[in-house]
Amino acid sequence: MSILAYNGGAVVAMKGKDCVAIATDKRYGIQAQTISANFPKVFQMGPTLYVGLPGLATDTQTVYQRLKFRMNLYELKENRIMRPNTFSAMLSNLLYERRFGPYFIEPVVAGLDPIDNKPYVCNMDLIGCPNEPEDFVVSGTCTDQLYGMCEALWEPNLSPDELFETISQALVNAADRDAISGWGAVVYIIEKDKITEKHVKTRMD
Amino acid sequence: MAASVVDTYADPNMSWMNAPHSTGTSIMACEFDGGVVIGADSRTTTGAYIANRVTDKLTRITDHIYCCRSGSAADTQAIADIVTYHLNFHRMELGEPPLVQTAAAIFRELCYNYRDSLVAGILVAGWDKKKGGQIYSVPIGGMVQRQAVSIGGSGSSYVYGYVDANFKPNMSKEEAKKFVTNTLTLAMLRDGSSGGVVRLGVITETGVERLVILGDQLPKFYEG
Amino acid sequence: MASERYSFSLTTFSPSGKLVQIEYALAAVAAGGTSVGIKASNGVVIATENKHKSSLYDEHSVNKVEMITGHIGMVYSGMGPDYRLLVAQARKTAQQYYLMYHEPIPTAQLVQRVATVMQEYTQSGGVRPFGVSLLVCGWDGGRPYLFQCDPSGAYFAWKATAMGKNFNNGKTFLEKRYTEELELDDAVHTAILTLKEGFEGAMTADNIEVGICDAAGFRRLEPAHVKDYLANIP
Amino acid sequence: MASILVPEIPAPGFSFENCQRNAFLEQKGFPAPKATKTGTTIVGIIYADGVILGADTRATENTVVSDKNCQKIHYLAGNMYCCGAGTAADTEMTTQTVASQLELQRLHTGRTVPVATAATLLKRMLFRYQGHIGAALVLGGVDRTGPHIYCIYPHGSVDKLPYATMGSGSLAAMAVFEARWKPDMNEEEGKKLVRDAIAAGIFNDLGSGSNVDLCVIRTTGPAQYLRTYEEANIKGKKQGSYRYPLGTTAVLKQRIIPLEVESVTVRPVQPMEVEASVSS
Repeated sequence: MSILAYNGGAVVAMKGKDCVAIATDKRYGIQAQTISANFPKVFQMGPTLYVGLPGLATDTQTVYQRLKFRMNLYELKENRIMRPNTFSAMLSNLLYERRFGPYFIEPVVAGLDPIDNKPYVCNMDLIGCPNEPEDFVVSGTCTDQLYGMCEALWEPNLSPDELFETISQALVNAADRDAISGWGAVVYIIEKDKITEKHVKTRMD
Repeated sequence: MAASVVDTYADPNMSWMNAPHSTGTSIMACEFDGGVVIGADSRTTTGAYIANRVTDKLTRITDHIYCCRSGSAADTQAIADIVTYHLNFHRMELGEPPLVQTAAAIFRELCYNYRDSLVAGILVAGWDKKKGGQIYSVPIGGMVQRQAVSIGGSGSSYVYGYVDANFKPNMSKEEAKKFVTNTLTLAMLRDGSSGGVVRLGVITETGVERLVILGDQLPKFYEG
Repeated sequence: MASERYSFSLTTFSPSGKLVQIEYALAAVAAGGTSVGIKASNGVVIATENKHKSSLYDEHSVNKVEMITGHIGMVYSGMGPDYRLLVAQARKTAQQYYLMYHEPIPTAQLVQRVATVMQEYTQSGGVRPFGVSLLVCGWDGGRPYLFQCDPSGAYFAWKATAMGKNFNNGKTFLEKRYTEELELDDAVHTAILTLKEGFEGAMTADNIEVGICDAAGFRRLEPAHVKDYLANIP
Repeated sequence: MASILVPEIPAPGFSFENCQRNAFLEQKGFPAPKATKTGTTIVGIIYADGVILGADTRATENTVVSDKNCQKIHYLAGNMYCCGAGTAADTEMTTQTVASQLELQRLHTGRTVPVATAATLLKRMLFRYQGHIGAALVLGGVDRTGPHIYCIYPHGSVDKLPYATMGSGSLAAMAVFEARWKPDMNEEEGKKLVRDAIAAGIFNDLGSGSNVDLCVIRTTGPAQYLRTYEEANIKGKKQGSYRYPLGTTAVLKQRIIPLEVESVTVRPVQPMEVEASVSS
């Protein structure tokens, strides 16, 4: 079994028109045994910047802390907010430093650029190879299902409300076919003037 | 010569990391009256794929010293680079061209010290004022041995008998060239990991003369 | 630094609280060739004299104005050999920043990091402070920047300034001439005029160097280009 | 060792901190997952006025296409580019590091850096890591000695060739080159040949796919990067829409975090007061 599937969990992010969304399930388990249905895997890193760190839960937390440390250092030193693409570059470097002893997470970055408000999504493999597509990114234990859902559902220029429905249905239906993801989901819709956090009803089995 | 390469879709794992360093090569060096003739085939393989069919395995170390490389391409290229560096340095301090045995000694030093991590069988050949044309064989493991004629690489095992039967001391230049060409052609015919063209180098007091014998110009032997 | 157990810093306080080594370093700067920097509305210029003691000297073979990265340039007053080390360090810093964040280093960040190196040399064992002051010009976020970096590790943001020989006259001159609306072309002109204050001998395209930085990036002006500017100077 | 409470500022170079743990996990039956590989067809040729590099744009994680349009032709310097196959992160990071070193070299020497320098930097780096950095590269560029193509293998061996292919699609692409490459082709012929070689990889090798990227580097003038030179595979237009009506998803609770007008203020650095200063 892959160590990436030890704790379970899934994250997906999508671009919309002047907005982005990132969604995650809430499960934390040890293989088949569910421990918690309220485990954060997506973290707010800036006013309009979120990162999802699905994978081995211990590394989710370690990587989050190390990221926050480096980001704080940057923002204090430079007196400005970190842009999403800069954040991705930093994260990619953090992961590649451990090329020969990696953290077992495959991150997802979603945000709006604080300068031009452009939507940004990005995912990486566990040693930090970035992928910045024009539509959506997925990661976690049900990527096969998520890829299928997103390829079918995603359309360009979705409004924030439409984007919410699309990403929620993609995640919820994908996680329904994965035994170790689900148990609730959170969706963050990021717009330039507000962030909407919605807790979505899902199956609890 | 091994250059590991390319993953295939059937084997998406790190195939080049596990691929054995094949020694698919035929190399040769032969003393003659006034110098040495060196020769090699031109095939570089990765498993069954020919990654390079026009390789030059005769690598310059100084104007009068060349080496014939067999074993891992990466290892032998790296060693040749390091020896070249040392001999350039040595030459500047010495004020005259280095001796062939000096080159052989440095090759041996590297091949012996790193014998556990290297796959390299090298023939060092050249000409110097002190001893004229010389050949030193530095096989895997890092010993060194001067020889009047030497062959190496996977193709060599097919032609030891031919070499023993046909080598004569103090051949003329043309005889030696013919001898090396024939030997390598025979080796390439029998060894699947050797092939392509025959590359030759003739090193004498005046320097090196390079030749290529294309596939259709190789001597013909019994192919029944 | 200070890996040797008994290497003390040369830069130690005098009883009156001064670091005389730093003052001596500033004296070395003040004895060096004059450098000028002026920020304009659409760019920034740095200029320096590069006078040679002998007519046998091969001009334009060694430069004082150097590019650090695409949008940042640097010049110095003081000791040339010390400058080279800082240029190499600044370039390396800029590249490291770019690799880490995939965005060009902000000029203020570069200056801060170079200044940190200069400060280290005032507090470490077995070394002496740098005998140079730097002028760093850059363009980022759509506006020009001009900084000065001293041997102490102190750094300053300027609209316009002069360093090196006769820097006081140069600054007085700039204070009179400087306006906020200055265009880059005029700034180059003013910079050359400032150098001319107290310039000994004839000023030619072969004994001054000019670098400019704007939205298109940093570049050192060719002697022919400098000559055109000189032609407009009385 | 820094304080337990304060993480250390990262030291340069690789960290092997997690290796022991990961080896332990492997022993317990959790092998380390595979990183993204670029199945890949990459090629390069020399033609009359320079070199042309080509690449497909598919990245895979096992059999899943993880990136449908990735960039495999990497910038090294104004006069050279480098195609990468193998472990995607390795090709990306290796070329970036070398690009930095080349830029420093260019600023230091004040001249265009020769292609051989890049080849040497790359092979030394790869040889040092003994094949553990899985980057297989086709380096192409021009300098004052003319156009050059180098093939660099993960173990650090180098071949200098007039035409080269790498990656899982290299056999398909090489077949096209062996049949049709000839010396001194003109630019149109060259681009056509490279396109055809990449297309051979895209259609005959499962690890390669999507689009054709080209990069033309002429001995005269600047390099021309032709990103998506040809969309070899166009996704059919969706005839219907699976858009869900608003309100489909049941929401348990909702929180809106309003964002105040975020203006990024760049505060210029204030002069520091230092006694011994030329400008005091």
